Amino acid sequence: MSRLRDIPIHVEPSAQIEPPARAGGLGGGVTAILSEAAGLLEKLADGGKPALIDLRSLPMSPRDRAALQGALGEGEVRVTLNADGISTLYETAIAGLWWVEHRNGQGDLIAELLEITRFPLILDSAPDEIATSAAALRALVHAGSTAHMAGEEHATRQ
Amino acid sequence: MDLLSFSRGLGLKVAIAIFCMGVAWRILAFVLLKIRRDFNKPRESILKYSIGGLITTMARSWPHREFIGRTGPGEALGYSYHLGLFAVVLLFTPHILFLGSLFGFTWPGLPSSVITIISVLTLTLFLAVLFRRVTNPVMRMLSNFDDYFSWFVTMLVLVTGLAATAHVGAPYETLLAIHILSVDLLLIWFPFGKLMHAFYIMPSRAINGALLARKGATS
Amino acid sequence: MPHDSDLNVGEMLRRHGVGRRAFIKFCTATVSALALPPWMGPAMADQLREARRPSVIYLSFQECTGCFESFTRSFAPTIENLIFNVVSLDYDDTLMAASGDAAESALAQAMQQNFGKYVLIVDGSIPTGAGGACCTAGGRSAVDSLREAAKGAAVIICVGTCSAFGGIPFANPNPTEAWPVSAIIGDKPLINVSGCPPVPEVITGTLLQYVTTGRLPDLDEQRRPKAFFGNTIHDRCYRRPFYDEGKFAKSFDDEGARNGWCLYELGCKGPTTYNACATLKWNGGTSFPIESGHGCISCSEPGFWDKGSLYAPLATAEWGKAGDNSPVRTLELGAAAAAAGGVIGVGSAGLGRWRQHRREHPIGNPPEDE
Amino acid sequence: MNDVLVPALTPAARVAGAMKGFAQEIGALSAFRMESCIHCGICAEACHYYIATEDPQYTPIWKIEPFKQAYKREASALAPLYRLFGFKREVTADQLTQWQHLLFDSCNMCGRCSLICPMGIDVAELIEQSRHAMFEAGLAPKELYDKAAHQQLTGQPEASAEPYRDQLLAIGLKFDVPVPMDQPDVDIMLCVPRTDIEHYPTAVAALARVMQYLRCSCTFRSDGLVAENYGYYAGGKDWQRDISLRLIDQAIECHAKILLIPECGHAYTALRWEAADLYGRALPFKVLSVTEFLGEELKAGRLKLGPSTLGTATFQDPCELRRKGGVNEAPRALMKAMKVDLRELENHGGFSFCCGGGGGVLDIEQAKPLRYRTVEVKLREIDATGAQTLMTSCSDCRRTFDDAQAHFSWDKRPQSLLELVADNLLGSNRSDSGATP
Repeated sequence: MSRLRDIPIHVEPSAQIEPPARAGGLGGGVTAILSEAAGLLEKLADGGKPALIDLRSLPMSPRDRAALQGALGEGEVRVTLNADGISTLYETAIAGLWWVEHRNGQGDLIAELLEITRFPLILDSAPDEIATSAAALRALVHAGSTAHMAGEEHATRQ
Repeated sequence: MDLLSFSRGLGLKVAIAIFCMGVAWRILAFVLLKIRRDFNKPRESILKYSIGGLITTMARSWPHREFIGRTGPGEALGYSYHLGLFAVVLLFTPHILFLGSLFGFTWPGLPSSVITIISVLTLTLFLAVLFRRVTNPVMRMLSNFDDYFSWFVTMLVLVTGLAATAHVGAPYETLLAIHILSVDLLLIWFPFGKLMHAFYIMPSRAINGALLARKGATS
Repeated sequence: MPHDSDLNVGEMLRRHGVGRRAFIKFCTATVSALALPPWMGPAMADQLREARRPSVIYLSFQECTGCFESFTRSFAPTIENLIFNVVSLDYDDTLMAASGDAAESALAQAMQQNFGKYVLIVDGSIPTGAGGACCTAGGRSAVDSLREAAKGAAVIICVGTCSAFGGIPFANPNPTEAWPVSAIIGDKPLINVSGCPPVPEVITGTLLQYVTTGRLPDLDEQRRPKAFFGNTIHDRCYRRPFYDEGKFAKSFDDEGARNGWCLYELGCKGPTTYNACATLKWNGGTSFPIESGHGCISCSEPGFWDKGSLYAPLATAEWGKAGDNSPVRTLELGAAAAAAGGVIGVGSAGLGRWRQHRREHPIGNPPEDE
Repeated sequence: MNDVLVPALTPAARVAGAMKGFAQEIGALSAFRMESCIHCGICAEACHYYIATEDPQYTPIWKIEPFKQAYKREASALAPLYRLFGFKREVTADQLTQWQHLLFDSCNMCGRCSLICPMGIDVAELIEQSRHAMFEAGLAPKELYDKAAHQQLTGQPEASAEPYRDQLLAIGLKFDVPVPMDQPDVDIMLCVPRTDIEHYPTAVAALARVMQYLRCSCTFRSDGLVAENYGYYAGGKDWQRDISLRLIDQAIECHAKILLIPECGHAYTALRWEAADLYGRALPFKVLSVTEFLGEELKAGRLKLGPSTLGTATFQDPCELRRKGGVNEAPRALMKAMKVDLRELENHGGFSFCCGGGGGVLDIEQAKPLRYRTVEVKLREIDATGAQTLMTSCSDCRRTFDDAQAHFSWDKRPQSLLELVADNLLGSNRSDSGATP
């Protein structure tokens, strides 16, 4: 007896309407994003606060996204962060402009941003965690010295 | 019963009823007045001068060569906003569907973006027409409440329609309701003002043209 | 499953092995989904970690559990586990293991313990017919349960068009005399999250937005969050260029429909419907009604069920009972009115002629000897 | 005969009279016309009074505003509302007095406005109907009223030194042309404008000569000599009927088949297009203008014309004959036959400007200054053609141009088409044609 879940469901991505790409030049949207990023970068340069541009909420077709990525290029640093899914961050060819991409456990893209900062916030270890981790390390060291002793016991116990 | 359902339901029914009643009333009121018989001998046969009347009906749509110098701009202005109105009302898809739901048949329309451009143009022409009526000494002297109110009522429909498509000022449903209410107002005012000329223009030209042609006179 | 409700969110997350960075990622994704300004992501993360875990009571009345299905189907961000960590869902008769008196006492305890501070989520319309007998739980009518629960609520979030505007139970003839929550509780801050059901992310997004900011989001006149209900489907529809170019599908399977043209002529109510379907889409951004080829039926608007056929184009006259505005009806109306006008016209002409006669032969002054 | 004074009416009586006049004129057709006006003001652009003065009050449709007020308040669909709420004011005596200048001094009833109205309204006819109300209100200009009264009583618009019958016979003798008088049984009954008897005897002689040449059985009738109809000018419909009846009775009496209207514009309109309606039944004879008749004779080959010695000429189509009357081809056919080098006016044929003297305006003293301003429009146009001679086929036009010639010392004098025909009859039995004008 065929079951409900046996019915093959095949999900097709909907026909994305590709906005007419202007010959050679970047699409209108991409230029806008770049100029906004430039503005934020200039503010950061003369002492302003770091800033973020949320790419997912902007109407961008796959071709625009590729064009933006191509325009920004890639810098020296690329970080992968494993926290409830993989996130990759890399500094683009433009110093201070980071491309941040968050994916969840299933690998779906859940957020994509441009971060204008000297150092992405999420990579930073929070001050309160330092205290607890310092204590954890101290404990480890302590455990380590006893383990050293125990290690011999352990070794011997085996 | 929110505003949109009213404007499109009961409101529209009342407006159509008053419109039909008003038009029939106004036309019969003068058609049934005295008709004087002509005893003089016509110069042409009745067939010939009836055709003469039809010719006048078309011919009078364009100024004669001798007059075009003086009436050209005025008539061109009048024509263009009329054409603009017809284009917007008859070729905008939602309007076609609206009329289709009233009369049962629909026809292909123009793209909505084109209609928006036309209606903005028509809006400016409307203002130009009012400017002319107020500044032209002859028109200013002739104009009365009916001229200005009929202009206002038609203009209101155009403005509210544009506001509705531009979704500006209020939620779309309210704007659409206001637009249809202004149409209801137009339908209600129609038979009691100069808008009746829409019904009069062709028969008037035909009858007067025929009477002139009957004498072989110029028309 | 009583949670130790005095733990703040941060400690709770750590207990479940959710690191700070994962939580920042979650908040960033939520802010992006809520179309809130991106800088709010990190701010939300820090604020939430210190926030007290709000108690949430989820009461279901005359409803089909479609909204709750939607609530728990929320895909982005991975909500199911996190929401239950961020928020302490103290009562939900669908999810909770307890039932009967145990469930009721849990509810009473939750309400008493967090009096004035808990979030009351209501799902379903409130029937007042037959003294509220149409919907009772444990012998108490929906109306009484709602009134009692509302007393201690900090905010009421009405999930679904039923609780927001009465929805389908409220539709004509409304046998149970169902009412939306706002018609019964007037004195509490209230957010309507309409939709039948609402988009999952809209429910969780609104809840999170309230939990993190502690205030009501910007609401429109129908008290719906503008973040999600600020624009019409029509304004955000990817098929809008076809509407502007005048390319319309004439039937559900014609060339136009297959090419994904605008469904305006097939009764799409996108232009008069405010919701986030066209942007957030459904099933994790897979699609939404129009994208699947069916017109929007305006399920997030009040009285959407009574606005006539779902397939009558928006612009048709009457937009009311199907067949009521058929051309035949228009013709009859016009003819009857014209006849009436005709009669008045004959009267006018008669009156006109009579006055003419009086003017031609004025009584009183002797006729001049012409 | 003594002068009949225009009745001095009290304002109330004037309004009552006007309303009586308007009421008689309100009918389905005039009502439809007044309903159709959309106040676009285009008719002003056709009127030579507005063109010459740019004064908005001369807008043709404005001239019938009282008629519209009367109609809207009395017989329109919303008449009760108009009266109740005063949407349209009642016609007042002062307004009527003020409108006399618009309806008489500044309107020749030439019908040019009726050609331009985009709604097709026959404005000229509405004006003619409005004149009737002014007459009933005792506001017809004195000159027209007196002549109409006199003509209704005596058959002549004003007393003459000698009876027109004798003057006519004298012209016959002077120009040695037979002037059949009071023949009992003829095909064609003739009549002449009294203007020709007094000012242009050559035109009378020309008519007689042409008739003689064509060997027509025709006659003048001493009781129906005068072609003009001052009742038409003054707006007195009853007097217009009585004046026309004189000609009708005489034509019936001499069993005429054709009543020939001489070169006179309004006489043609009054007889050809309005007499039967006033008479109440179809006329038992045809009414032809002499130009029309000569055109037919030319086509039939009975009238043969030689080349005229006239240099270049231009032709003024009388409004009542051409634009309103429908006598279209005849004049040009005649001129072509006479090899006249015709230079058409810029506005010619059915669209020609009026000479400014028609509709009785020529006789109104107070209208003179305004008339001279408007006739300039015409004179400029005629000079622009560069033609040496101006020809026309209406004695009122002729008198207007003569009057303008005297006033402006213009270099041209109007030449009658009929006289030109009479001077160029081919193979006329009298080789020495009569004295040239």
